[in-house]
Amino acid sequence: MTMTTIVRPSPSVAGPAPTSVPLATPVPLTGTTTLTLAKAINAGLRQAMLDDPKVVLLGEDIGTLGGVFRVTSDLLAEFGKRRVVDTPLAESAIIGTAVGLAYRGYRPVCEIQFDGFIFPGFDQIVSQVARIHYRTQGAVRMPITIRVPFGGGIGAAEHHSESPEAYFTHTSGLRVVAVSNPQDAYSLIRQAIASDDPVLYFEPKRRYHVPGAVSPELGAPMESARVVTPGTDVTLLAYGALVATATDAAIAASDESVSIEVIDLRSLSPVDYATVEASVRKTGRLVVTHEAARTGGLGGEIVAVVTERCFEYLEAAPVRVTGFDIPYPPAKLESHHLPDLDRMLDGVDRALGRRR
Amino acid sequence: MTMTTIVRPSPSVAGPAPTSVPLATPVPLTGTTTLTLAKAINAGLRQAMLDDPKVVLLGEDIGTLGGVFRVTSDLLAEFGKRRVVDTPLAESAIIGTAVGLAYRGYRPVCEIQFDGFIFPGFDQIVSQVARIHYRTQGAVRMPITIRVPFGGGIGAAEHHSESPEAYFTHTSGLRVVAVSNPQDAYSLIRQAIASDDPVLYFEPKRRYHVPGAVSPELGAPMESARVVTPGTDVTLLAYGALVATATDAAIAASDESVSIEVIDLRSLSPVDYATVEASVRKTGRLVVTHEAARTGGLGGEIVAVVTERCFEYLEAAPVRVTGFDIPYPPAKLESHHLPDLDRMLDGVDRALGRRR
Amino acid sequence: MLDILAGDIPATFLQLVTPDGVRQPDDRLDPWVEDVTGAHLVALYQDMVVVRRIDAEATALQRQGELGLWPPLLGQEAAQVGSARALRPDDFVFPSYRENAVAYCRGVAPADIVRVWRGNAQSGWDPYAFGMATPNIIIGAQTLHATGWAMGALADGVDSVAVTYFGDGATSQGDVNEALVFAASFQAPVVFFCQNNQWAISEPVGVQARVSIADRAPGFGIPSLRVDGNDVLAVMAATRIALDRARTGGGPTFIEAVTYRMGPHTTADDPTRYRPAGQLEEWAAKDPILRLRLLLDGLGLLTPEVEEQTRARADATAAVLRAGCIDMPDPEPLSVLAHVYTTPHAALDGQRANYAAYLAGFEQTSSDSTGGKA
Amino acid sequence: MLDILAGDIPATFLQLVTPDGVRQPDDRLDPWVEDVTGAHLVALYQDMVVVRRIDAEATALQRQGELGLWPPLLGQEAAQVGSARALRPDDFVFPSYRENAVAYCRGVAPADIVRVWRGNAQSGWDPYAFGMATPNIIIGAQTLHATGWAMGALADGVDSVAVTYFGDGATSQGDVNEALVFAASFQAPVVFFCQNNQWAISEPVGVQARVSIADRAPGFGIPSLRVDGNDVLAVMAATRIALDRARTGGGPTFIEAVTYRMGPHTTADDPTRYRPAGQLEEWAAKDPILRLRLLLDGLGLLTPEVEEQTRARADATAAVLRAGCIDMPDPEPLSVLAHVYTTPHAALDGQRANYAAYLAGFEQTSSDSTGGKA
Ligand SMILES: Cc1ncc(C[n+]2csc(CCOP(=O)(O)OP(=O)(O)O)c2C)c(N)n1
Ligand SMILES: Cc1ncc(C[n+]2csc(CCOP(=O)(O)OP(=O)(O)O)c2C)c(N)n1
Ligand SMILES: [Mg+2]
Ligand SMILES: [Mg+2]
Repeated sequence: MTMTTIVRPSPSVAGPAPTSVPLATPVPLTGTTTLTLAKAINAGLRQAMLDDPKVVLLGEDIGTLGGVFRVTSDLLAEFGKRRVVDTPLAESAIIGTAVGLAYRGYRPVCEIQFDGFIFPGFDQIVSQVARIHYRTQGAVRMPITIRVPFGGGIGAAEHHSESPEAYFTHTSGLRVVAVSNPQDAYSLIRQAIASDDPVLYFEPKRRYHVPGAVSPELGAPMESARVVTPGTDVTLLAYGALVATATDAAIAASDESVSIEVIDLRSLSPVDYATVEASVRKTGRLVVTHEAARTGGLGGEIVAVVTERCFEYLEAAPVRVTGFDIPYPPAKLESHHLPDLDRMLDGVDRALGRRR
Repeated sequence: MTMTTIVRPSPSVAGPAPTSVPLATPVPLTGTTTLTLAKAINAGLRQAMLDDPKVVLLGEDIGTLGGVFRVTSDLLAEFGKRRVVDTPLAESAIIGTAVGLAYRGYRPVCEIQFDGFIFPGFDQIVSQVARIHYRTQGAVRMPITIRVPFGGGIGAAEHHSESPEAYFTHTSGLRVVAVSNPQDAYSLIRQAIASDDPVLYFEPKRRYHVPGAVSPELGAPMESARVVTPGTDVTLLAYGALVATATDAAIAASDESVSIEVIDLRSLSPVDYATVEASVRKTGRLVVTHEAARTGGLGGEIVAVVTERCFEYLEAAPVRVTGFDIPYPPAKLESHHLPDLDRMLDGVDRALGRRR
Repeated sequence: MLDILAGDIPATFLQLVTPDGVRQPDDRLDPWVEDVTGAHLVALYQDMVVVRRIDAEATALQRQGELGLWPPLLGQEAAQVGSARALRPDDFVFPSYRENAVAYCRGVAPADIVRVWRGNAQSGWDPYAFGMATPNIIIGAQTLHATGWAMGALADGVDSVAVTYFGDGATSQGDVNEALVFAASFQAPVVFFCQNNQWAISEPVGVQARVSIADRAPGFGIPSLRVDGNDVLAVMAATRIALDRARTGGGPTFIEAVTYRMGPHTTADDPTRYRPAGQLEEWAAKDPILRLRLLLDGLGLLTPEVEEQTRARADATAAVLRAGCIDMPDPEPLSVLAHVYTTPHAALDGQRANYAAYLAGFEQTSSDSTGGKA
Repeated sequence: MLDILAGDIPATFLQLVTPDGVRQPDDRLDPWVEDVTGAHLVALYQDMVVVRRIDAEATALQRQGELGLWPPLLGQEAAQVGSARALRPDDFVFPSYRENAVAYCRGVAPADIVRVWRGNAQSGWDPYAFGMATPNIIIGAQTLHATGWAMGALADGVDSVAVTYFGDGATSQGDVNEALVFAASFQAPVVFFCQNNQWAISEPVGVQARVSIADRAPGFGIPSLRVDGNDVLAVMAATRIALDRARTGGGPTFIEAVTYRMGPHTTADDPTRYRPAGQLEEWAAKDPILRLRLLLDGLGLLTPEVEEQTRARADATAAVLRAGCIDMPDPEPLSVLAHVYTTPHAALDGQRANYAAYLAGFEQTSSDSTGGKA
């Protein structure tokens, strides 16, 4: 079910079906260019495929259509159907055949069409992809990248707005990243594909069409977090689409003379605790935010680790601003589920002891 | 793959294959009886089936064989093949057909043969079982119980010793319990089946053959934790097989005049924080233990909640004593992975500030 | 009947009305539609016209921003109406997301059909009120639910049948194949109704299968029928055969209804990116409504009164749909937290209380007229 | 060849040597085993005797507490040896947990075969060294790996083939069916080798399928062969046919080897709880080794020298297995944390450092002779 109502807004009056989007010419990316997040991933995929003939893409509708979000646009035409594979409709098989390809020395990049469709492939991810290197005592590597558009806020139908990342950060053997901007999208897809470990690569679907400057540099290692906005009063951790909201919150808070240090985690497994701890040691206060359900989400893990390691630095209990413990709700209710600027500021207030 | 080497130890000298175990006569359970944990579940299943003709069992080898752990022994003979269903070998279908049966008013009890085999059924659990009540705005109930033998320490092959509970405690719409003794095994299987919500029921497989007194009373509600050993210095939270280890740790610690309050969580979703908080307010120190990998395990969530709610009562950072962030290791290495008495005591020492 | 159940490959293609509206006799199917009078044919025709109109209206509502998304069934009216009209009220339908005509035939109100797509709810109706589960978006998952329901019906000793709808793409999912395994193993009274509309979003059916979809089932021990899905009469006959087998202890049957998705996958899709030139025109010539018009006309049944009545019904239904859609109130904010569990759940109850207080705080603030979220 | 590929149901049962050791001519299979001389037959016989001996020795080692568990292949020697000996070194095997004879034929050392079952490791060997993945315990998962490997071989333009082994029970898993879908769609050079040993632990094959397992594949567009799995020659012929199809662009083939698990599911299982009376005896009469003995005897090839050499090989292999098993050193404690990732991982590295310090603390303590864990 393609559901991109907000990403590609439909005209507000009755009209003909949208006409075909012209195929973009391949992005050269020799210097810094302005690209949308989706195009930045596309450029990263293309570069990885140019660099290494063993990089192959697998997924539903990724070929002729270029994916329902057009992230793989034009790659079929450039690399052919052995390297850009429109698969039958079966996620377990997409992941499972990627395992076989990896056994043969390939570096498969699997696209899961929407977050909610990863679960039929869960067994192959958890019991095979994540473990084969361990199982074979290092003999077999699984350099598989699994791309997952994630998160809500696009007015979509059920299963199209989920944040399943915590299922994977609890799975030993996987690396997990989530990108928030075009530059990271580009740099991290290339690093993910280059990694000899399997990587879950989460794409913030409601930010696909936000443009940004992208240089061909790979930048900081995939495992590192990034301080987006330096601050002194509260540390606010976010990833994916919520980094933008957190940044807005920092601006809003500065109006009230509260200085928020926003950190974009980028890597969810492992978390870059060096950066997080340095910040918390400075601010003494922590807010973590994510769209996923609160209980068992990544926020709890981070709060636990920070409490373990920075106990004596904490001036207040860390605060979580998250989705509720509910299945993802219908579109008309999602604004009540998703952390927004107001809820983040409310969380900051609580971390500052201004409210309970 | 049946792998019950410790549960049913093989003779240490070469000998004939074990002969058929005589079928036990049905347990009447009119008064308090001594039963093993496995037999207690059997008795609870039987009572539930006697009480309600809509209770049906589904699973691999649960009929003629009575399950690889014999938990469903004799039930086929008593209730027939429409109510004790040996299914084809497919976990997604076991769960998925249970959904259909629930739609028709049944209360299915699914057996997953071993913890590691739940993942092929993950999609049906996460996207269907957990959500249909929410999806239908309460019109359709999913009173499905999913029984999962879990945990290690039995010298088993891969996928036979896992602790996947955190994947389910992060899944809104499910209730999750883990039992540690025959009485709870009996009471909670009956409560789980009686619940109109779906319940994941985790059975500590290495404790299957430990006997205990079982009364037909249902006792405290499924959602409540139980103080196993009262204490004043440190709160030690455990569930499943580790409750026994934790209790041993409390005894060992008392030799050194450390008073540990051991709490058996019983319910993992929701966690009975009233009981946990009361204890932590008293002791000021918390240790949580589980076999599952540390990162993203239930321990982190509990540490986060306790920190949020009892920040001013905590005298030290809570401590986690857990499995490592590794796939479950080969049998010869499992003792290095699993929390044992020494590691729990080490954790208690750290919570007491005696070590870092 | 056994001679038309595909045990061999390839399966026979079953048709009763040709694309140009000629009724072909068929000894194997005719007995199953003997009772279908001219009045019945007119009713089927009207159903198809009305559901096509619902589809068009919903597409328009989506373009106008009243719906978030809509999955059109344009071209699949005969497959859905012909099968749904063969069912009894006590049968139970487990659909995918495209079975809006089936929902209509089951009696679901037009506005309730679009409720999900407006984003107001995840179910537009109470499944028990109509014998039809709510749309399942996880491809193929519902086929297992149908099989389980049918196992229950068997155990209950009733002759109700579960019918599950899914697409050609769905046949690649493990779940659908496991459903075939379980249905065969337990001889469950379930009808697997596959609408092969030639596409799974942008992927032609050839990506999923190199032989007919109908050929899949016999290898699981399930007889199958391959029917012209644009021929409402043949679809009805095939469905009745399958239902009869199920009711009389014959177990599961698989039906492939060969049809065509004449519109986009959903309103968010653009089929011009992948549809080969000429394909739409080729299938337009086999249009299910057109062919029934031709048949009725040949039978002298397409009177001006019928035409007028049909138009009036379609117009009225469209008006009801539009009004019901536009007037649909937004769900209450706190309903976001309702119905997760049937009984209290400490964690969630705490979140609800907090959120209620949080929202109340805004109301407070805004009645202080300092702004904020209302 | 096409006339013996099952496109119809039921599939033909292929056999070259009857249970009483008589070689039956078969025009369809004979050309594929023309080159199998008496010496070859003797070699196959010896393989089978040796692997049965490995099996018996491993079972004994398990009873003696040297292995945690063992999944015997007793009765399935012909299915495994006949197929494995048809492979080339550059082919790649994706097995389940019972393919110990296949591992032997691929050259894996006896002790390495049992390494997993002793609990020392999760892989007894380097998959690349033998063209064989390590045992997969998740039922059916490996069939997808084989299909992916074969897609890679196709893209690489080589004529190597992936061969995947699985049981009758496995055919119910979604993964196996998805593997058939993908293999057909991409015409991947993969051989699906199903050992139908009549049981999935306590469930007879009838729970999984109401028609022959071999009948499943044609519905996916994959030709299948149903072969007497206790006839090593027929198995070899069938496997060669399938391999040849794969190497020459013919795509996937499905083989059902009809055999019998004469022992327990694993050493932890007790088949007397579920096996019907007489079934074991019935199959013992079709024993794969017995029948080859009878054939060789009839051909005058079962000389005392051959008998003696066979015995000696079996004895030697058993001795090597036993010694290798018993002498196997326990893995290093800290290896529990090795090979999770290929490059440093902060969280795990911290845990390793802590655990090393923790263990060192015990050594400290115990050298202080105050006890504790050594
Ligand atoms: C498990 C899963 N994977 C992917 C999707 C995304 N998706 C929605 S519809 C669709 C194509 C379905 O094709 P088909 O089964 O032929 O049904 P049709 O849409 O043609 O009616 C896909 C890939 C999904 N909804 N669920
Ligand atoms: C996904 C999964 N579910 C359940 C099991 C437990 N199990 C191990 S072997 C087995 C039976 C397998 O039967 P079959 O495929 O016929 O192979 P065989 O053991 O007869 O060789 C079962 C149910 C498992 N290993 N994996
Ligand atoms: Mg389709
Ligand atoms: Mg078997």
